[in-house]
Amino acid sequence: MDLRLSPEDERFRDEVRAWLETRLGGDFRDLRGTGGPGHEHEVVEGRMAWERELGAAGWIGLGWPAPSGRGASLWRQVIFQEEYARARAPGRLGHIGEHLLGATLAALGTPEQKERFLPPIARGEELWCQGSSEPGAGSDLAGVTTRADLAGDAWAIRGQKIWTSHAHLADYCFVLARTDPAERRHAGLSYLLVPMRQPGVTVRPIRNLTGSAEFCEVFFDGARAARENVVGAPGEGWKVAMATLAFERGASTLGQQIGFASELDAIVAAARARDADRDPEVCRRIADAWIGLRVMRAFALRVLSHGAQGELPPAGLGAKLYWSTWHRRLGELAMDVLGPDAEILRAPPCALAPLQETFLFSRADTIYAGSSEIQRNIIATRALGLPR
Amino acid sequence: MDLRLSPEDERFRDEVRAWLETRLGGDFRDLRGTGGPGHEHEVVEGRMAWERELGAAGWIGLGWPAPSGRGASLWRQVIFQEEYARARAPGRLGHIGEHLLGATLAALGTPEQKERFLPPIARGEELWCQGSSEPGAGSDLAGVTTRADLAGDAWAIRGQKIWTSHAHLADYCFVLARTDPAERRHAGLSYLLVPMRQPGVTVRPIRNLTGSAEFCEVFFDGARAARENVVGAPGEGWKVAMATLAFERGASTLGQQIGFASELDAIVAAARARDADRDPEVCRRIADAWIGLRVMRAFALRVLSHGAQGELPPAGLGAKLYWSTWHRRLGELAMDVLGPDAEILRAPPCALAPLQETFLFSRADTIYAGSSEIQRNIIATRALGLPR
Amino acid sequence: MRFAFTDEQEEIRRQVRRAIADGGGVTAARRAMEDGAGIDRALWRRLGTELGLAGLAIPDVHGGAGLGWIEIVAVIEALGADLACVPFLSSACLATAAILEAGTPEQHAALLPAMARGASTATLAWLEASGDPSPDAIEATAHADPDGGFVLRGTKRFVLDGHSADLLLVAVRAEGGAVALHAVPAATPGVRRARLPTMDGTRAQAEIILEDVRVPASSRLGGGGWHPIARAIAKARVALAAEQVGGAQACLDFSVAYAKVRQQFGRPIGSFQAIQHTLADMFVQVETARSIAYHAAWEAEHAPDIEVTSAATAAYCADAFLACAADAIQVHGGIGFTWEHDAQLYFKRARAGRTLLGSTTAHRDTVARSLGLGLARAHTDGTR
Amino acid sequence: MRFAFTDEQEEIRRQVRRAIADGGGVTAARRAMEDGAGIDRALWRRLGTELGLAGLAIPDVHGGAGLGWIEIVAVIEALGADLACVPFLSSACLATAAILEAGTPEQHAALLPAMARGASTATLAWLEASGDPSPDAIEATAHADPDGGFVLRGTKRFVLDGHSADLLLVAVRAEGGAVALHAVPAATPGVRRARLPTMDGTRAQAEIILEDVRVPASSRLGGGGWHPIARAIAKARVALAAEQVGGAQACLDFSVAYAKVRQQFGRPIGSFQAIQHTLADMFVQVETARSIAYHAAWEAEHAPDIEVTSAATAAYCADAFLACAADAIQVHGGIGFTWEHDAQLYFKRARAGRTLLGSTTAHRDTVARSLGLGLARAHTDGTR
Repeated sequence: MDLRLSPEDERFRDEVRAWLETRLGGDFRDLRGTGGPGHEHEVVEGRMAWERELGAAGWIGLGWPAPSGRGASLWRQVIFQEEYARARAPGRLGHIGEHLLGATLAALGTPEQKERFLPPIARGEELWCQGSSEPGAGSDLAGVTTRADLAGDAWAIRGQKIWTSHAHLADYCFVLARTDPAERRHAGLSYLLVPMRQPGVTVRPIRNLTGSAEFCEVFFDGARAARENVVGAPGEGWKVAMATLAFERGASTLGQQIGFASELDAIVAAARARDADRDPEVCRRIADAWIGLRVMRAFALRVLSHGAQGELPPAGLGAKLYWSTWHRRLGELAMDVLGPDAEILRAPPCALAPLQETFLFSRADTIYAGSSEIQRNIIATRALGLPR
Repeated sequence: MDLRLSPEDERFRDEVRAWLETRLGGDFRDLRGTGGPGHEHEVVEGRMAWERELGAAGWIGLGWPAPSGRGASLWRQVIFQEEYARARAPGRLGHIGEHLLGATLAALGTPEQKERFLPPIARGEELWCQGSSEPGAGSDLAGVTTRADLAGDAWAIRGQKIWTSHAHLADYCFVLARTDPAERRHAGLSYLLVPMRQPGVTVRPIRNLTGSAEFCEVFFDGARAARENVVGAPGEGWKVAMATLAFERGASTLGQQIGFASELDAIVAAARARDADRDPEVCRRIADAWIGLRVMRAFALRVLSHGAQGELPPAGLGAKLYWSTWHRRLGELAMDVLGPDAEILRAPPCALAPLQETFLFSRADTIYAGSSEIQRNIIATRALGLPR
Repeated sequence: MRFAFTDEQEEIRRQVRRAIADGGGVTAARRAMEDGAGIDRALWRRLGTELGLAGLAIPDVHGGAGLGWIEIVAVIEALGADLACVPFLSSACLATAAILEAGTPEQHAALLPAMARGASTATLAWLEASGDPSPDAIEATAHADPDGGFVLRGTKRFVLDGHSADLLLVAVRAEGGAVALHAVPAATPGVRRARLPTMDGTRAQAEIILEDVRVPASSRLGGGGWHPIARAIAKARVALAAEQVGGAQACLDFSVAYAKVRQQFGRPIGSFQAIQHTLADMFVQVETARSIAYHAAWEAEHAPDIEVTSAATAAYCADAFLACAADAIQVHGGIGFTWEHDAQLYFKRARAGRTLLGSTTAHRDTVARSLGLGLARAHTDGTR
Repeated sequence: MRFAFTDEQEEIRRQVRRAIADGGGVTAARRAMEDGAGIDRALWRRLGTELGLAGLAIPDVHGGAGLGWIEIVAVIEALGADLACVPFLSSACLATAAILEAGTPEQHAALLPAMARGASTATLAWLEASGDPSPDAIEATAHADPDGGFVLRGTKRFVLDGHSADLLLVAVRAEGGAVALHAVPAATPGVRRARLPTMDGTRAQAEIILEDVRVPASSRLGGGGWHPIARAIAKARVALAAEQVGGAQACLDFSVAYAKVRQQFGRPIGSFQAIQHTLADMFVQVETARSIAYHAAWEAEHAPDIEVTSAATAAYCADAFLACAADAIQVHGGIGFTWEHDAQLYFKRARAGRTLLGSTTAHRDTVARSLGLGLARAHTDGTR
């Protein structure tokens, strides 16, 4: 057991930190702390420019092999994420393209697909969104009803996707669609790469309980995708989609924890400012939250350490359930620390202070990207081998 | 809404109280506080004599119609239970005969069965036990495999029952057995009244985690029950067993709460004696326990008030889940109040102080008489009408 | 012994439910929230004046219905179920109880008739910046004026419906350090008020600044002291608890309904044990909360001291509502998290309940003190 | 960066597991509990002496294996899985760390070799009647004797394996109010000890009464002070946490195994979502607890100050084990509640962990103080 990074990795950390300091001290100064879950609507133009800045400096696709990426080790990816979060650099608009679609293509794409799609992602020039969930198929992806029919050289897509982040900004969407209507459930699905800027694509933002619009609905009404832009074989979309889901648990988790830590810092500060820390119960709840952060960090390091030597271990299946539950409880703690002022907004009807935002938005954490119920199902069957 | 009792009922309360004071001041003095869940092994001979004393005074079968009972109203039954508990009168050995079998026979028995079995129960002379669960059918009563075959004028019973309280003392057992092996699950079961003191019945106590033996296993190996001693029609035992289960939620719940209150009093006293009440978190957990007791009382009154006008309302389905969860938490609170002394016994290997007993035994509360999981299933389907 | 509403009480509830439904139900509450009014005046005209809710607990000699806290609870449960944006809790419960408890017969006669008609609403302004519900936290003052009246100074916060009430009942620290209550028309010179935007947009709060507000001697309700105010607050906490029961029941109802129709994995989600057990836990919370709230209503009407009952009930029902509202979102999944779905309105209403009329923590501490536990803290007559 | 045991460490674990299994596993622990010995001497001979666990963390110059806290954690997790009744936590972790932290090189040479051989066991006697783990609670005293030695007086309680240890390390209040640690052979005149019967019969505790116990000057370990003792306790808490991980994993394992075979309603109970979700929650607790325990082991070996790490780890792992043990009983239903089933042994062991080596509440308070929260209380050098 050795929890130290190598001197070379530490030098890499210095390099990342220096770059972020410089760039976020200049033109992009105002972007610090913007974006991220619950804040995706903020300073979108500036953050798109920032994506290109990241791309030009070679920070996107760090772990991809050359030529698109730098082939960096998992620990260097972690270091980048940590420093990125520590610098309060803006929430990534390119996350889905880089970490979901990019990772999926790198593993399962054709050489032509990699050549066409990875470089613009790595340059921060093309943004992606994810077309998986549907109104009738939230947790149940196999229930997808969006249809794609081959008409000449292109797939014609008809259906509706929901809970799609960045759909109004994205250039492309990866869409899970039913290409063989004769098959049911997991069979007959395909994983298509669909341009968003074309007739037949309509995006409608969904306002969430914080008052802002984090997610969108996307309506496909005869939108086209080139015949060759299917990942994996037609009819094997389920397998590809499951691979994409697996990439959701990656190096970004340690960066996320740095964001959590700064939320906890704000709670500690509020507790001290309001004398709420004279109450031992409040102090212990804060201590529990802090312990939870330590747990998350140790857990992530342990899982990633195994992952660096091959497959992610089954323990990793518990990460989402743990952090989402922790974060929801953190939001409740924040409100209790604020006392009756927890109720008072900055402005009507829903200008939320950051801790209020944490409280409200954290209710989504146990729902999106596989609800807590689904997470437990997955653990029970995959990690524990319990019968269905 | 009127939460007062009538003056006549209050006089009845005085009568009960006076009787208990007198009798528990005399020969039965040493029985105070003995018996009850977790303590069923205590002073058994004395408590059997006490049962006869209760019977002679007409306190058993209070709600049954004459001649076996007094036809007392539900509220008078509640009053009796409350005063009984308040006087710390001994845990009832006759509970199963009176409240489960008696109530079942009163509703579904033949005139001959009532005449044969109710009077000795009411006199406190015959004790009953319950043969429902089996090693392979704990929560799943329909999975019963004990067989009863008609051989001439009697049923011959073969099989094993488990979690049977008082089996080593009981004169009779009501046994759910499969009388039609061709039928499966709920069909083909019968509800038989089986004498315990006969060849072919073996009782083995089960030691539980408190070190005492609360429950027994009962082995039937060709034991006999008279042909006519089946309640309901042969093959309709499931319906009868379900009726018996329903009687488990009755007037005794308010008496039980008085026992809970005295456990809470002991915790309050321990907290003060150990200065544990200087910790606001401990104080609030005690306050929550006290609030829970108030909730239970209001809940029971409300449910019984509806019950007094006919059927128990669906709300009543939540009672077991609530009190068992509350009680389990009370045990945990007790341990935390005791600090490191919670660990120290009166004597090895398992002489437990009362609060330790509460802690350990309360783990059974969420398991026996329908586990918490089963309770939630029942609420979901019966009270909320959710699909199976 | 009868633990149920009478037929008459059930009939009032039915009328209230019908009036709310006619007025648009939760949709009307959403409108009142989104248009920033914070009060549904049309609905209050119907409920308060025409159905007599404004004067439900006001004696009939003053033009009210002459009913009591059992009817208050019966009615407010129905209001809570649809999040009705009306000043029932602030005016018909809290302020009415305060005037009845603290005021003289003459003051009753002067203040209550207009309230009973629904022509005037009132509220109690007692909390200040700390939000501490105890009388020790009252810093606003009343100083005797040479002309025989008083001058009020200070800032009140978290005042329910404080932006719209016509009459403010202001708790102040009077001569000698005792607490006193003054009835101050909101239009009195020196009274400045600002609506505080709230996360729960269906219930308004305000800050009230008293800048040398001159009031006549008769504005002081009764002989002063904290006890009548405490009793009024305790009764209002019981009403709030019952309102929360209504909200929790609504969360359970729409969640059960959704679970029966929403399909995932080819089955209604209500057939999955995880969802069933969540809904079963909600059911137990709703039914237990209802039981303690009804019981407390009876005590509010009949028991000499309800401080502990009220605190216990308030803590329990606030928690039950919040748990049910949170579970309702989880059961609904993504859709429950949207602005358009009503689940968020209940969730925010429930969240606000953790501190409204005192925090649930303060309530538990009240219970703990009553058990003789060591949290000794003076909560007697509020005198400094 | 490598967050895993080395092959050598895994090999030690395998040997330990094999030795425990050969010795009867949990059945042996049950026997040690039921026969009242509270220690499985045969197993300790095998583990402590033959496999070298007694001296695992003792430097090789003193006859030990010269390994450290990462190996301690690797090994004790295996001991915890089978509830092995051996004085590893008390002697090889707690007392060994205390001697190493507090003693001089001469004292190391005098005390450690016998312990490394397994010929002698030791324990730390630091808690007293209050059970308060802070140094402020130490009332036992050491007074200088005219002949150059000391006289010890006082009563120690909750002493792990205190009935069987050959050497007692007794924390006392010395001259000037500072805390000091004395190494006292249990056979010293004036030392009376009584085994305290414990609910967790697999782990013994004792009360130790010191009646004018005369000890030489050399019995005082090093220069005195609370810090070395605190560091030893902190390291032992990490070991205990890892032991609890082993116990929690065992609870999960036998519960999963049972859920796969036990049939109800015609299906294995492990196919019911309610059981699946309970087991999934146990899985997350086990894996998270293991992660923080391993991380703490590394810190115990490499970090300059581990008080907060250790407190955080101890609180988390104790809770995780208790939750898993309680859930194990619930998953098993009636059978899990019987004396014969092992679930109760784990449940009682886990319960004891809430206060062993300091309560989980005290641990949380330690963490809170480290965050600058207002629970200010002197926890510095223990000097009065």
